[in-house]
Amino acid sequence: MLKSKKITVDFSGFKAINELDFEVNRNTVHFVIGPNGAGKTTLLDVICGNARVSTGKITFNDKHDLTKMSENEIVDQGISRKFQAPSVFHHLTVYENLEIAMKQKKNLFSIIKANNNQEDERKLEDMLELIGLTEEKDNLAGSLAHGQKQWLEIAMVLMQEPDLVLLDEPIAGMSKSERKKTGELITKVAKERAVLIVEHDMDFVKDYADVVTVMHEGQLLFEGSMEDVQKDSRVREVYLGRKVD
Amino acid sequence: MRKKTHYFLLLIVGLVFSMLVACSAADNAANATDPEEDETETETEETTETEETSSEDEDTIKVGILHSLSGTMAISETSVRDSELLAIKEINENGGVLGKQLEPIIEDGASDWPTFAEKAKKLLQQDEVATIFGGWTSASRKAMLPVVEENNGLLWYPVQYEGMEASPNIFYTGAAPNQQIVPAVSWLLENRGTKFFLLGSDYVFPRTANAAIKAQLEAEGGELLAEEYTPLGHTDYNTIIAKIKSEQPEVIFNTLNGDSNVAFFKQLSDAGITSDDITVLSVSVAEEEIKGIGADVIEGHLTSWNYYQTTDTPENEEFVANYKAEYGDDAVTADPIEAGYFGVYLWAKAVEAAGTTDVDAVKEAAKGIEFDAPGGPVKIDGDNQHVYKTVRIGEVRSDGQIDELWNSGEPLKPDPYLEGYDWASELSEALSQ
Amino acid sequence: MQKAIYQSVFNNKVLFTFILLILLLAPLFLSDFRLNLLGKFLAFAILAIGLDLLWGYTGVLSLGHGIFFGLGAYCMAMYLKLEATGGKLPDFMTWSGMQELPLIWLPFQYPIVAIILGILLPAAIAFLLGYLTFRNRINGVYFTILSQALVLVVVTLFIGQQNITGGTSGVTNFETFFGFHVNSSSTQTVIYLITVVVLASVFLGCRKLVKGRLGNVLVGVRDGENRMRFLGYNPSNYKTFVYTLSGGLAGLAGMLFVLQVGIISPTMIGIIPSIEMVLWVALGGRGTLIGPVIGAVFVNAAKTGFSESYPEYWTYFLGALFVIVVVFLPKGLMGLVEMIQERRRKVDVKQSGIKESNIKESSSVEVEKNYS
Amino acid sequence: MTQIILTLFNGLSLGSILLLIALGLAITFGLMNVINMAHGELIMIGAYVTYVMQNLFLNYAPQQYFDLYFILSIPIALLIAAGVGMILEFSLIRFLYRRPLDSLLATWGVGLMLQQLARSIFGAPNVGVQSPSFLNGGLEVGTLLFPYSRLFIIGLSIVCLVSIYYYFYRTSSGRRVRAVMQNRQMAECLGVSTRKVDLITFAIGSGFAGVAGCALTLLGAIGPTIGTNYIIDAFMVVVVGGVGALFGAVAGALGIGFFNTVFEYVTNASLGKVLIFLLIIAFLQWRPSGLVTSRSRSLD
Repeated sequence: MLKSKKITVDFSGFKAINELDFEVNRNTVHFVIGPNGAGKTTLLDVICGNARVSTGKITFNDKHDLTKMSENEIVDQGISRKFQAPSVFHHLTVYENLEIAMKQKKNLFSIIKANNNQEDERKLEDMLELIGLTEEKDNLAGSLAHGQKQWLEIAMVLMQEPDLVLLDEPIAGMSKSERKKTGELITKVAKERAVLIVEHDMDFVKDYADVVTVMHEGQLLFEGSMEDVQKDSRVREVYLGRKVD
Repeated sequence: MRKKTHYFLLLIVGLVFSMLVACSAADNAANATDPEEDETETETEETTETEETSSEDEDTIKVGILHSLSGTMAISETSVRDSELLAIKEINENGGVLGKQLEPIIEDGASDWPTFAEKAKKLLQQDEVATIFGGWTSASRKAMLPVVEENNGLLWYPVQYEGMEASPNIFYTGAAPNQQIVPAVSWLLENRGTKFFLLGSDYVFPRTANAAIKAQLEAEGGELLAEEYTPLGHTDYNTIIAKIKSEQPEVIFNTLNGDSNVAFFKQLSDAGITSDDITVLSVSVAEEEIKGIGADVIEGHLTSWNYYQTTDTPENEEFVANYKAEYGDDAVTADPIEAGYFGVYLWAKAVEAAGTTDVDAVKEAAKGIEFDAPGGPVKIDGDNQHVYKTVRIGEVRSDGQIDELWNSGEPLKPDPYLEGYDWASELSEALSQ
Repeated sequence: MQKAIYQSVFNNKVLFTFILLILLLAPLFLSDFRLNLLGKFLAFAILAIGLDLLWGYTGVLSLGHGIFFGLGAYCMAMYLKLEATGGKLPDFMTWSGMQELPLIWLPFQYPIVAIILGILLPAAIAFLLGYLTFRNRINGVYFTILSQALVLVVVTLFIGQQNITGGTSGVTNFETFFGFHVNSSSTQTVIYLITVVVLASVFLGCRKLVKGRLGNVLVGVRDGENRMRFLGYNPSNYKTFVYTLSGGLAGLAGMLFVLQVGIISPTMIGIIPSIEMVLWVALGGRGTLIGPVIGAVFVNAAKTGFSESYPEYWTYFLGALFVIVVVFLPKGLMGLVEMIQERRRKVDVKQSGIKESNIKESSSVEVEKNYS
Repeated sequence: MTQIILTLFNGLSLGSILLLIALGLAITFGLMNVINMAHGELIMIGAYVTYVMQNLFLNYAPQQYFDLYFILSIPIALLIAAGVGMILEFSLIRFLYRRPLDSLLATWGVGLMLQQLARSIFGAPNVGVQSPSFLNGGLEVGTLLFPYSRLFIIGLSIVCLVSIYYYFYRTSSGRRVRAVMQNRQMAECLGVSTRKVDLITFAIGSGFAGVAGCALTLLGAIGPTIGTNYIIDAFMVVVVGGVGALFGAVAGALGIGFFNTVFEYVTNASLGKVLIFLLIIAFLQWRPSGLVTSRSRSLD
């Protein structure tokens, strides 16, 4: 559903991504791994509009060119992203955080008139249930523990009911049990949509990946299942002598 | 965390308290009797003591003094307040007015015109003062005008201004245009040259003054080379000076205001133009401003006023001595300071003549009242409530004082609408409609 | 949690009704002069609410609200002046050699048009400026500095165009308003009451706005503008909207100001008044609606009080107030009240034995995080 | 032809004044992201230092050494303004890092108090400073006259620029400053005392305001409100130049100086101001973050 054609991202001379061809399919959990500086986060940035390509094209559902759209238009197309550092709104309650994230018309006048119907209420309650924050729903998001913030943010991404979810290191800073819970959440989510995840934790990748892409120096090095990746010699070479954290 | 909160709380309580004190002090000043504020600190009681006496008090007459004591105009206006207070003190020492002591109530106009209106209202309505001495800028006068007319109060305004006004409730003790600008232009045409360059700050006085000057130049054979305005507070005169150089005027008629004068004269002198090359005549630069400009760069240039510290009258000798005794040896006197000073005396004489402080009676009695002011004899013109004054053109000396080059010989009748000049007929006709 | 506290204390309907009642009854126990002052402060409060929507809720600091205030005020003043001169040229125009009424004065012969323009004109200019700056994602700090430069430019322009605006003297000396004598005590009382009613409606209207989802979205824009983009919002639209709204409110405040004070001049719209407006909001408490109202009345009452008794020290005091409020009390007086509330809560919580960590954490986050 | 040269020179001269007053800001605002509205009052301090030095020399030094007062004033103004800046940083600014808008408001309050303090000490009226005799007159080239005071200011701004450049890019202490400003945590890990660096950097920025104040006594009024006349122009320079870039500040100052002179010459001073502002707005449509920008990937 998402295709990139020969995209290049240039940070004042440094090519973070170099003529990358890349594809994400429906209903898959797609991991992107690679050493630091391989261009993983930049790839997510380009897809969601946070960075601009200098050449190339990214199409979504075969029709829209994302490189020409602003961030919020890309979200409208059904792509939403979770950033590396949790960035929930500390001065809003958990419930309000979800409420503004919810799929709805997000232009000014609809927001002024906005009022939850029963359907919306149900969705919000369900989501709270899913991430286990029902009790905290009227607390300020700033008061949550780190792991809870991560979930809240994942929940905010899901509230947008996107077709493609972009996650940047979703389990960073989580305990083992929290990781497991997150992994299960991801699997569940991927039943209806595609999930593209940048992750360093190889065990996590092994447990939940459908497809793994290995990036290196802004280019696609290898793509396949986790087992294939582990067998591939080039991948080893890239990682050799480097710590995989 | 807990400790911090305590600290905050303490701070705020202190803050709120000081506010309350301030507010209640204000209320005290305004004779408000609010039971809640009876436990005000003794300190505030003391400071407002002088203002606490009620308006029914038999022994004193309240007069308001309303100048900017803060903000940009404070520079000029505080010294006028000082001279008015000096006059009040002298009058009180000589037995007061109608046997009563004058009690000044001082308010701050804060260089903000709506504040002038507000404070004038306060003085007239709350304090019920017999008259107000105050204002400097035309804007502050215009702001007070509806208030004094509405409340039938009195205002004595001490500064030269652009004319075109004669409110029944204002006495104008500064120069009207025909007592400063018109004679200066005639004198310059006769003595210094006919090619004029008009330079002013971009506001009411310079623009109106220059409109009149242009008409006068045309009538009296002068040549207008250019007319330039700079925003108030402008600091870079390079470009203006470049224009001056290319126009090569003989005379620059300068209506710049405030700080801009300093920048202009310094940069003019840097550009190698001295008073020998081009004469600059200023109408807003007096002794006080020269201190800030530096006498070295303005030496030899001219000014036009009704009074200088050097003006040779016995009254002035005494005035300057008293002023210095009161406010220090460094203090200098200047035209508006003198106008503020004799304004108080004119009012006092009018009240004595009327036998009451009633505004209408005082106005009636004031017609034709004369006084020997430091700058020479002055007389109130009954027609327009301006003052007959002597015009004096002076040259700045190296010590910052001004030497008189020429004077009009006798006090000139004020003519705020320039009705006595043919060339200004169009201007005054438009107004008399 | 804090929201809940606000709701219990400050959005209390009883309290609101009580304050409104006192304000409505003020003419009975205040002298004309004091009532006039209070009316002026309340007009300022309207502006403060608008400014707070922009700064407290949306995180955009404008140091140029004097302009919008001034535009509204000038619109009203032009009408009043034309009514006072009875259709003749205002005096300052004749001196400046104008032969007939300039085109831009013509619409202001009609009071209704003047009132509508008094709101629309500032709003339109705010919209234009907001659109141009926010669209380009000009950094918040840049916007603030630009807004200040704008003040300088507009004041210069107003002073320079003496034949149209009256220059430094501004526009003053009015007589009637809808045929009523504008300075008479009864007219002033009516205008005061109108001000109170307008303030109350503005307050309620804005409260409805910020209590709804819009309020949350604005806070989102304030705290994480980019994050909002990735939730599918276009923050510049929201910023422009709030800027426009607050510009309109400032214009409204300006009109009420002129009616009560009887003069508008460029000093009232300059840099210093514009920054003082920000202080009203900061002192009262940004991000609350009642805070700016309290702040506006409080600061101006203090200013009047102080400058009546100690004019020389007002500047020191004003400066110190700025420093203290910004550094130690970023949430203003409302934050103080909140702090007291919270302390009381803490005690309650301890007693009932529920773990305290949440609240503690939330308050520490509050202190660290800020609105800049 | 002479007109063109003169306009160019005037533009350069105005630009150099703007640069001199904006240099300090480029450091405090550009590097530290502190909006110091009291910058104007630091300029005022520099100006009053010159005034005090002049009086000291008038009263205590032999007549023939009088001109030296001005030369001596420059380093002393630098030190005193830097000292005031340090006090300011220590007592106030350090609470406000990462809160740029709050720093703006708080320092505005400080500025007000400093102004009133100057009024209390030196009185409300302007004070006069006599230019040193070696700066009187000007350099004559054909029919053109370039005032020495203007040339001096151009020279002074170049000296200041070079020394700032040298400090930040050629000394180890300057490198530390840049390291802290670029990555605070990392620098801290490497053992750089960020508190000390903040303090020093702010002091340097303030010190150059003092130097600017000293130079301004050659041109205009010295009074409590001297700073307010310049502060907004100075901020405009930094905004146009781009935050955090010395080169940007230079380009911004010269650009604004030049266009301002041209506009003023062609129209008049009031309109020139308006045109400059419109030009800046238009410019920011094209380069929203100023002339020189650095791209970063972080999300706010």
